[in-house]
Amino acid sequence: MDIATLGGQILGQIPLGDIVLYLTPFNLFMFAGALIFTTLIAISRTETQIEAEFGSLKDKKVKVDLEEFKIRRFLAIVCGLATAGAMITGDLFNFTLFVALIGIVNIGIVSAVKQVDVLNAAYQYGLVAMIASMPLFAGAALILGATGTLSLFQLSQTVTTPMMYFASLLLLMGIIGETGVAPFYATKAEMFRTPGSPFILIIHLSSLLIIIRAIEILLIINKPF
Amino acid sequence: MLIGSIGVIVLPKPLDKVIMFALLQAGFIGTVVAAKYLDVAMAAAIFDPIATVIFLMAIIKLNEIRVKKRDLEGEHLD
Amino acid sequence: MIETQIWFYTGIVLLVGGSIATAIGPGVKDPIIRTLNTEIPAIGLSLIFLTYNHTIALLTYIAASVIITMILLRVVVRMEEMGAEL
Amino acid sequence: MLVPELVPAYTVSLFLPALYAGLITGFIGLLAISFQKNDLSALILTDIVGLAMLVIVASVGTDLAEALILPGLVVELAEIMAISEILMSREMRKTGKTAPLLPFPFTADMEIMTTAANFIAVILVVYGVFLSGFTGGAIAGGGIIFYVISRKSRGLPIKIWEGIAGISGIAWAIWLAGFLIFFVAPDYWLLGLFMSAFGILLKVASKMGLIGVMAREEFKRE
Amino acid sequence: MKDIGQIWNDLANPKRIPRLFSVVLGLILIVGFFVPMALNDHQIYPRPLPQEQIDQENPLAPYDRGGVPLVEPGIVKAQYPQNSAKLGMVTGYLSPIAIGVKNTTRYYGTSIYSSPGGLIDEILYYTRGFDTILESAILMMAFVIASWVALNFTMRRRKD
Repeated sequence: MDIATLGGQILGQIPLGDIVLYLTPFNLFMFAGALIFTTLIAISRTETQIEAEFGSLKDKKVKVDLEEFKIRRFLAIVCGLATAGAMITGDLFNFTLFVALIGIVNIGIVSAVKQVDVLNAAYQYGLVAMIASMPLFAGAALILGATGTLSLFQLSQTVTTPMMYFASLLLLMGIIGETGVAPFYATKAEMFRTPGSPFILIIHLSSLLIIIRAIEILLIINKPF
Repeated sequence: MLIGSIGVIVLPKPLDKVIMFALLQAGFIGTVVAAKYLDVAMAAAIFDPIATVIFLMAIIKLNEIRVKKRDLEGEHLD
Repeated sequence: MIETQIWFYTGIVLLVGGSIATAIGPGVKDPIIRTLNTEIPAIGLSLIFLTYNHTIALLTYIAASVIITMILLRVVVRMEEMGAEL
Repeated sequence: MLVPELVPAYTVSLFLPALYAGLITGFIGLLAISFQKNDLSALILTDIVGLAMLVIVASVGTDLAEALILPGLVVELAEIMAISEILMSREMRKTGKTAPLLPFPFTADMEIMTTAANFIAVILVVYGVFLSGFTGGAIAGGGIIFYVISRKSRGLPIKIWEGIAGISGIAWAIWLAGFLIFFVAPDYWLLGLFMSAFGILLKVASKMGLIGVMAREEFKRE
Repeated sequence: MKDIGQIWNDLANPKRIPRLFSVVLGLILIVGFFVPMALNDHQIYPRPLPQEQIDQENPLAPYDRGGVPLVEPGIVKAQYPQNSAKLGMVTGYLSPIAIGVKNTTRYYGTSIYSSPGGLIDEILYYTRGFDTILESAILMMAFVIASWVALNFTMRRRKD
């Protein structure tokens, strides 16, 4: 499928050697959204969360101390930038690397907390992310093997073979694992219990945007219509 | 090399496994030399003892921990 | 040509056999034995790299696998030290 | 005829066996993970799944495939590092023990640690600097690790730790500048090449050194 | 038949998720055996037959791609040659030490091409340099996470 039918007219390209970033209105919108959200996070402060204590009437305050706040803000900014980059990249392998970066940063954002349950969820999510990096890279490699190119512009013009369907299935599986959407959502739901809401929100936003972008890329590769 | 790999799989004791592992690596270095890439063989030859040493340290430490634990449990039972 | 094929199929045998051994081999309940068993498919993978002449990747892999092994063993020892029930 | 127009037929014939070997290996690893109750074993088994990924990438057999193996390898290394650390911190929280109480006095006197350490480390670091780039970084880092492990256990002050981490951050910036030179001023490509190569070398090697410090505190606490 | 709510409840346990994911992925890998697959031989960046260059006793094997250092570019089949003005120059470049090594011995081609210059450096730093940025960023993030956790929890440095 032609790139222009999905995203609109191509507004411009940023050629960096073989990796060409391109901008269409659709991608530009998501790119700007991710960037704006990242700036909001960079200047905002975390909230204090109040947990009800079981068996008594007291509440327990869960605070984020300064050191923890700094590192989590740093990781959240990186996550936002990676999301923004994944929106406009025009190269398949580049996209998979962006997704892997988002996966590892997501683990990092929640790794600093002290609740055992959350750490457990982060560890399980990490395992899924590690397993998922296998179909992610293998899918990209299979598409390279089947077509001899990784550029989305070239891929949008080739004939689709069964091998490419299989490769995109793998790719989809990898993206699902790295971003943790349904039905593998439980690990992330547990992770949302950590204090410090703006940083948790970026995890959510990044996985949403990545899924949209992944569907666009899969449509470009597979040309179902 | 194949003997080494079978040995690593079959032998249950970690220390025996390390010896077989060294054999496996020796076979691998031989193959690299047969392919005439001497620099790769050199790097492999330097890294192999490092891997072996790390394995040995881990195994010795694990053994000590386990022995100590068993002693503690033994005192508990008496 | 015939010798590259020998390396290639030896590599595949080591890779598949080694991963089976890591999964269900004798004594793999002990994590350190499992870690030692992962070295076999690693050597198999190195042989496949060698067949394709990916020598720079091979060089990097040899160095990186030592580091990965060390990280894994650190976890194993630490877990044993704490007596963690997993 | 240095570089052929097409991929040689021999390489094409190797593609299917390698691919199937990768799929089988991945399948075995995944099945083993799914039957695994033990979290630590699952972590070790993901290593196998990572190997399957590398085989599939390598099976394409072009120079590009080789260039793609290196990111895959690095991602694997990075994720194992981060996740193992999380596993340890989780277990420490669960058991409620703290680190300084735990360490187990341990001394292992090995001949190779006292006599050969400097020699091997120097060889590896010099060779790594000659290689440059990721490969060199990993090799020099391996040398540093070995050197660090074989020394006496002494805690690294946190200031120095952060200093070394800062150096690697600066090296990353050097590499970025090198990359930009390639596109902003293509005529200075040689400068860009050297900045990239040594920036990455510094960055990877310094990080590996710090991993070595972590491991030393594990193995040689007295 | 199991209640569907029961299944959702099972899914909510984080410990089950990696197992479930690996089962699903394993099934998909099985599908791979029934899909016809073949390597397309029109690849970018092709390489010669394995062992060909080393058998010709080429001191630069297996990465000899032609070119004269600083003068003539090597052979690179890139995706977008128009985007890289100095394509092939990095491939052809050899550092002075590398030239020395090349004249001494025949078996050190890998080291020569891993030192600054060479095809892999060209791909990693120039034509696909953006990949390497991300790759090193991933390593850096993982290290930041690991060292932060280590300093604060597992090694307990900050409290001392």
